[in-house]
Amino acid sequence: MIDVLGFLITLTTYIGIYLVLSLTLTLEVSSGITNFGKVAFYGLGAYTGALIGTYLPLAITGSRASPFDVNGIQLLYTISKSNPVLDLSVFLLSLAAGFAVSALFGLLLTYPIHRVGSALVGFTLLSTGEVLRLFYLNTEPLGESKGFMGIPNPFAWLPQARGAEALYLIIVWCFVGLTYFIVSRIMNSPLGRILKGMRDDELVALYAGWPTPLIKSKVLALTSGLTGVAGVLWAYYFTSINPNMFTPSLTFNIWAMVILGGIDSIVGGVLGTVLLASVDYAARFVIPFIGTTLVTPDYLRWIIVGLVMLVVLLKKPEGLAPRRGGVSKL
Amino acid sequence: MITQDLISFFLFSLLYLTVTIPLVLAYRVTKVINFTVANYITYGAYTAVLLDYYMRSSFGHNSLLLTVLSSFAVTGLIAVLSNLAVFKPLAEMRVKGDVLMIASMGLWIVLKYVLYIVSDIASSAWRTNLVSYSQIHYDDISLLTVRAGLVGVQQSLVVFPLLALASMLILYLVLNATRVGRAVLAVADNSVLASLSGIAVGRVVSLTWFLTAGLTSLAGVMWTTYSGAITPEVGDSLILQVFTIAFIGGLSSLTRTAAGALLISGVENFGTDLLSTYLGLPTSIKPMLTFTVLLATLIVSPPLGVAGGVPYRFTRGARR
Amino acid sequence: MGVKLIVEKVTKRFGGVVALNRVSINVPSSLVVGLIGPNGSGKTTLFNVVTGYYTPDEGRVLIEGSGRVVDITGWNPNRISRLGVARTFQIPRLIPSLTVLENMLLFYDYGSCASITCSLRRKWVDVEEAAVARAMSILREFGLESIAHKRPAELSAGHLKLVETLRGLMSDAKLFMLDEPFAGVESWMARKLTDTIRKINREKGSTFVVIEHRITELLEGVDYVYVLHNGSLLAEGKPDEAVSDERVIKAYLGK
Amino acid sequence: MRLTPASLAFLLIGLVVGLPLGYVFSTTTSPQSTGAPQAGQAREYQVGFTLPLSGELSSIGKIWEKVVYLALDDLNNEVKAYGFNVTFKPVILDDGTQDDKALANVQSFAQMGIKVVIGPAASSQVKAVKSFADANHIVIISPSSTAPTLAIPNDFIFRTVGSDAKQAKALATLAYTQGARTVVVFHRNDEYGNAFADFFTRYFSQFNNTKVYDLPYQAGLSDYTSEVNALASKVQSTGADSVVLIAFDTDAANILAHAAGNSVLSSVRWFLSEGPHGAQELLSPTIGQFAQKTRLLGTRPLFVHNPLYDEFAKKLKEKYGVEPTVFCDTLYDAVQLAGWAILRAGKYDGDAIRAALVEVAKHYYGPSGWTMFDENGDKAFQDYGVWAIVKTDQGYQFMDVGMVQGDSVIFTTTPYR
Repeated sequence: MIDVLGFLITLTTYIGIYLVLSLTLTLEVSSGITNFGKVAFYGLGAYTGALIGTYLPLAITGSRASPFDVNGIQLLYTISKSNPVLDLSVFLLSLAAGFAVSALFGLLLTYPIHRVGSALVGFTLLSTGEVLRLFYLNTEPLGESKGFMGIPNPFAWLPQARGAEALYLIIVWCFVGLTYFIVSRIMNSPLGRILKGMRDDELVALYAGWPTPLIKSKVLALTSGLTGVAGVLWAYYFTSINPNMFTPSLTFNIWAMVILGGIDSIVGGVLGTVLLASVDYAARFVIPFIGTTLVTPDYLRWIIVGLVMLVVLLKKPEGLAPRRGGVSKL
Repeated sequence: MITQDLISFFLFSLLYLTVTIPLVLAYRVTKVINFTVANYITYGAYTAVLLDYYMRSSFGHNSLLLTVLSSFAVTGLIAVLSNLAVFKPLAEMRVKGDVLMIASMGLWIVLKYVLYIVSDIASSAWRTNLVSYSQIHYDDISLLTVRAGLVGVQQSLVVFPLLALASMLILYLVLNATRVGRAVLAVADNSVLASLSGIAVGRVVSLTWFLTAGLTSLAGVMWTTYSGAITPEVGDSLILQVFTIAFIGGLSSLTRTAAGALLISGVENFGTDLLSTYLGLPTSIKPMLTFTVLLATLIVSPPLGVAGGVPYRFTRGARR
Repeated sequence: MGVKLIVEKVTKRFGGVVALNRVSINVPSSLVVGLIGPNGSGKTTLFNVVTGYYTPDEGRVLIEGSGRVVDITGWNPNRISRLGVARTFQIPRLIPSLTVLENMLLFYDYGSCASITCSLRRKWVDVEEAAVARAMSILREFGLESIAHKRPAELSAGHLKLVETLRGLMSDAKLFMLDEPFAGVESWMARKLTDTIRKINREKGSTFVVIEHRITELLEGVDYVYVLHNGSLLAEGKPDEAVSDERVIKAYLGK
Repeated sequence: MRLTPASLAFLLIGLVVGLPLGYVFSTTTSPQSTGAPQAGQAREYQVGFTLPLSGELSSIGKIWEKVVYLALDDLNNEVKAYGFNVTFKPVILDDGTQDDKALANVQSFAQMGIKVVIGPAASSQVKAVKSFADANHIVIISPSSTAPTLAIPNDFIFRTVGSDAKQAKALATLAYTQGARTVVVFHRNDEYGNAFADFFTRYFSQFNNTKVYDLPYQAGLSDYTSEVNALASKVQSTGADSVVLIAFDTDAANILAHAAGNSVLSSVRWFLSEGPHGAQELLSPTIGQFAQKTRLLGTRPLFVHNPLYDEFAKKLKEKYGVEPTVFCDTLYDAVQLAGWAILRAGKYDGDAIRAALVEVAKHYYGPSGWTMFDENGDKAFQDYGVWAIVKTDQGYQFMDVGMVQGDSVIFTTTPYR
């Protein structure tokens, strides 16, 4: 028997986390920030969350165990199962810290890239992501290649696994709602129009009196912070992270979702995300029963994603659900 | 180990030059920040791999000349087709440079995984592992080295200078000695003016795609004589360095690009070794060195014009 | 009410090329001034220096209005724009994805209402209403109501130039710097543009600096003319004087 | 109402989610499913596999897939011979050697009602699925995860291979008995390489007069020139007599090819871990000659001269035309153990199967030897063989040339003259 409820919970959790990424990317793209380094901020958030989620409970309970030892990992499991207050407060603290750290990083990064055009911005952010990954890989307190394990699930103390999953889903979707609110309010405001102007012709926006690099850095700080929170949510959902989870292919995936739906429409981005994430997850229930394995399904999947991106750009640049009307909504 | 570092510095400089000079020229003509450069390198290398397997199993030997010609043709054709299918229609829609770049990203993904599937199928058909292939030896190069009295010299030491030189020579001759080449240069300088003076810009752009992609694929062929394991990741792994070099050159100046190639190659080969030997840093900081150079370039001398940035200064008040 | 523009011995070099060589001009308030010269004489570079695109290598740029003198050398373009300096471009630059109305609104000073917090709290509604009313009244005043909801791609070159000029009014510009306003514009539209410039100049007292590349098509009724050649100021004076200056004729006709 | 893009897209999503659900419903609720046994019908059990068919470990993943089919054929024949009216059916998913995909795979297995999952390959992937598996009582049997940090008792993770700690000891013994005294450990900077190197250092330092220097390199690059140059500098400055290389296949081939062109590195001995064993790239003339020159040796988990292993290798070659690479034997045994444990448990339930698995493993002996688990659910007894690259008439070939027994190494053939 197929477990429909479990299927839906898992699927919607993945979709929720991806939605935060694609919504923030939509805002970035509509402000002219070609963020090819989405994974940098995501990973930073995840690592911040993991750092707090493992070191802090061990420190509070007065244990000297390292979070990378078997002892420490087992202790973390025990704490998360027995101490709901500590478990939840560590999680909430991580969310806040993930936002702060990623936002600050986004703000700092705007300095080197403020004067160059979008191609260089994209490329610089792309390499930033890779450099951060190498940083995690070579930093001992971050677990080097081992990464973190035993990040406490905030609802691990619940007796049934299903209950914990459902509660986590609710948290993820509350945050999706918040992100949607922020992104749509900004995009449908005079600021949204300024951002659009910046994207199309930054010089004109500058001559219109707007300090575009400053606005850009504020937007990037906000979206990076939100992306960082998505990273925290990911880390606590996964309960173990390591540097190799944060490769550029994640960024390209999000880009594909956003392009599919329409490059500057919120609804489009949401649709693209839901569509692609659903196909990805649901495909697991079909692929094993097809029977042939000569062509790796993952390769085929990427080819289709790439082709869909190209077709959308060529034939329907506004995507599945284009943004309707002007910006001004009175 | 200064000699080893010198050798790798020399080889990598040549490799980077072979990729970045055509890249910059292509950008000046096509205005596409082109991710598929990675594919050109990989397809060059994999044409060599497939050909090597076929030649070895059918004839027992393999030739560099044949490999170079087929790599050039295959890659050049792919580039021309991708221009016709993607970049030309997009350019006619007058989209921004960003969209061209994103499209090239999509195309890069497609081409990358097509190659994976091709090498998987070839591997299972020929019952061998082509997804990770051993270093290739070219018999005509062995012959050449023996004739020249260089017995025991690694093939890469011969092939790298040979192909890099050939690439530069072809580029120089085509651009300066032929009419169509001069047309390419004219379009690179100013495409509007060029079209006004009666140059068929469309054909020149197609030719540029063919030529630059073909020349880039030589880097892939060079790679097959150097690396111990050829994988479909070859091109992707060079992207960071290649674009850093191109950005140092501002995507316009060929001399600055060449200087950038030497700089990055030097930083990577000497820098990594020095830091590892004297400061005990791990060699994995190599990409960080490249990235530092990129950041320094962005802060000290941002390539303003071509990259489309705005003139904004964070310093306050009047300044000279 | 217009402002006075003072450019003092400005020099701008690009590599070894001297694009502007100790250029000094002094545009009195509320005049329409022409800036002429052959291709490559430094007209647009001068605009770029005044509006903050480039920082001059030497010299100063000053704006004098309401009895105050402000040294704007090295300021960022957005700050100079907020001071009341509006410019247009040789090839009109409007935001393609925004309508004419929205393009106008982009130049309105929303102040703190353009901040992220204000957007989240939707505190901008009143200001937006005022801005739209203002933009519509400007468009109406110049008979452009009908194109308010069109996108730039649907407009003629003349309309683009017109909108580009008018959007300066959204930010209360006191100094307009127009880069070849008549290039590629049909003659009836050119007349309309001239009328518009005159009207703004008359009613608001704004100062205009207008680049014109062809000496013969110089704007009717320009009050004063500066002639640039090879980055230096060649001549200045009343239009007919300047045009008949033999150095100017030489610069235009021969080597 | 006209069809808006939004409603169109929702329709699409509905189809995308609904179709596979419907499909699986129809297949899993059909009589042959894991549900109630039907008279006369063979009862079918599904076993989940999450294999690295793409990504970094794809070259061995492709061979593993064949091993899975071989093992299931053997298992099904065997249980039939015992008179059980059951068949085992594989459900194979690719995880791209990525952690998040491994978890998503295990989650979808759980939702399909599958209680036993074989794989994932890498330790980081096992870590990623551990929390979910423990919470949902899914038995995970990894044939190749060797990270010591996963040696946790009372969980749902089993490993049919010994931890790297044991192999590190074997490699240290091999290196020492071969005369190595000052070694540079050149290893992947990842979970596998770092843990292996740590243990190697620990054991090798216990011998007299030994010195160990540690040099990690970034894994996953497509070239290792500067890394090899740094290694040469290190060997020269420390006066090392041997290099210990802890690597996978592609990186090892690359490193050895560059080392072959380096005079310093060609004049020291080389000792390798099990990762590169079986990789075709290592049989190129460049590396083959280098191996002869440096008398290259490696260890790998293997019970040398185990007739079951030879039989397994022969069958694999006959049926699928491939040579078994590293961890093929442990994968084969993982499949067998899973099958017998399901039968012994009597019901398809995670807890029951876990308990049964421990018992079954005590009495099973396969290509990888005796499979008994220790208290952490890892293989309790692991033997290690010594491999070399030898020159034959068909070019260079891998050969198992001996075994490590406690503190000594027994050679069955002399690989290098």
